[in-house]
Amino acid sequence: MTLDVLYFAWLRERIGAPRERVETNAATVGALVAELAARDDRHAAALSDLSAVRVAVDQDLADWDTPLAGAREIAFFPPMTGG
Amino acid sequence: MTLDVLYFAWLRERIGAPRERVETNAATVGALVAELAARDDRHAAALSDLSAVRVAVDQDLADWDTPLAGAREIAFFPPMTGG
Amino acid sequence: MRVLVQPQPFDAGALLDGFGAGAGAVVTFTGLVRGDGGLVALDIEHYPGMTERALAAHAQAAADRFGLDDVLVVHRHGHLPVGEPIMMVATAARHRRAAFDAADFLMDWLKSRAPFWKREIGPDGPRGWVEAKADDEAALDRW
Amino acid sequence: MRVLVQPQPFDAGALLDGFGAGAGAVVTFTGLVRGDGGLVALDIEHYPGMTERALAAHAQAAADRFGLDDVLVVHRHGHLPVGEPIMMVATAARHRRAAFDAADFLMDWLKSRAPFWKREIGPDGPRGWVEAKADDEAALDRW
Repeated sequence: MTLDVLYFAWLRERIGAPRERVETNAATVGALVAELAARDDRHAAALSDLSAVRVAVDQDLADWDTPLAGAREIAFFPPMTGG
Repeated sequence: MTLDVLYFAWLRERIGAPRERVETNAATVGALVAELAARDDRHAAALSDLSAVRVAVDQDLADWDTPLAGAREIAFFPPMTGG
Repeated sequence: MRVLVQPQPFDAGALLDGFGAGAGAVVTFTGLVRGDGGLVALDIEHYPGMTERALAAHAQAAADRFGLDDVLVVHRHGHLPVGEPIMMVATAARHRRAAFDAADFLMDWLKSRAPFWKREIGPDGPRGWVEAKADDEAALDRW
Repeated sequence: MRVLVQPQPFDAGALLDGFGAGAGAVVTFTGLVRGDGGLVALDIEHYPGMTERALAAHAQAAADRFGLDDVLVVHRHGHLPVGEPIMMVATAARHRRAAFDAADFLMDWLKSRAPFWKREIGPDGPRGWVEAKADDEAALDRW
């Protein structure tokens, strides 16, 4: 499947782009992270400490175990600091 | 001593006046209340249920035991309903 | 710190213009006349002199206790038709917890310690004095 | 219910004009950029699309949970100089407890669940991303 993968804040800076198209067969968010981290040093650095990374699947907050079946847009970002 | 005694809300209505001058030797608020209640039916009715009456001595909330020495202005009123 | 006791409506926007400059958090509470059960208006009596003193003392107490950068209290008296604002408190602090708690504290105090008395006015005239609520008295024990 | 996500300043007075008509209690919280340690501005990044959805969902959750008559959330993004308002929530309810609690709840949620990220800007340019506070995360457990 084809996913839009978005990055925000320092994840965007480390990856070097706000979004990318990804072709994957990953079944879960966690499997997708493993694939992305294996791509290159930038991805590996951005995704090295997952305790500092949050994820949304189709704009809903999700977990590493969240399945990707039917998903279109995955976003990775640091803990939020709104308000 | 001479005191200005003020009444608010339904105490004012039952007494029939917003204030009166009172000559008294009462030592405490409680003693003053007893003198006032003995004056006439209006005062007696207004001051019959002291659980529903609050008092201020010189514009500070006070108790029945509060001494009157040096006081100028005593106010009686129902529990407050501000805000 | 600013305390206003007045019969006329207040302009919240004007009062809050520049309020809490330098603070990170501003909380306001506004109380309005609710038209429950055909209520037409509230007549609010107060104790001139004591009201201003008591409001100022408690605004200062809240500022000290919660480390406020600024505090504002405005309370109306007289004839207030349904829908009109009765009063407003505003608190400014570095962080949200202090601003929230100070406004909450001030309101609990105002409800049962500020010398105001409300009378309900219906379509046929005065109905009676609003009775103090046990809940309001109990709320004060939280602080 | 009204949710606004925008870069430009908001006019709190205009947004609150008529807000909570019929309610007895209105609480507002406004967050402002504090100039701590020579801070010049905050740059606020957000997640367009998700932000609006998440704010609307949580405003509705607060309205349901606290029985609100009305709720408003406005949050800015982009370059916000020191002293400027970042965001505001407003809650309207019959009684003060619900209005206070709903505003408090919405703020705890916004601080750690709304998709915004703040970067500090000093006199020499960007300093770094603001880190999430453990306190803010813990505050959510109250609800």
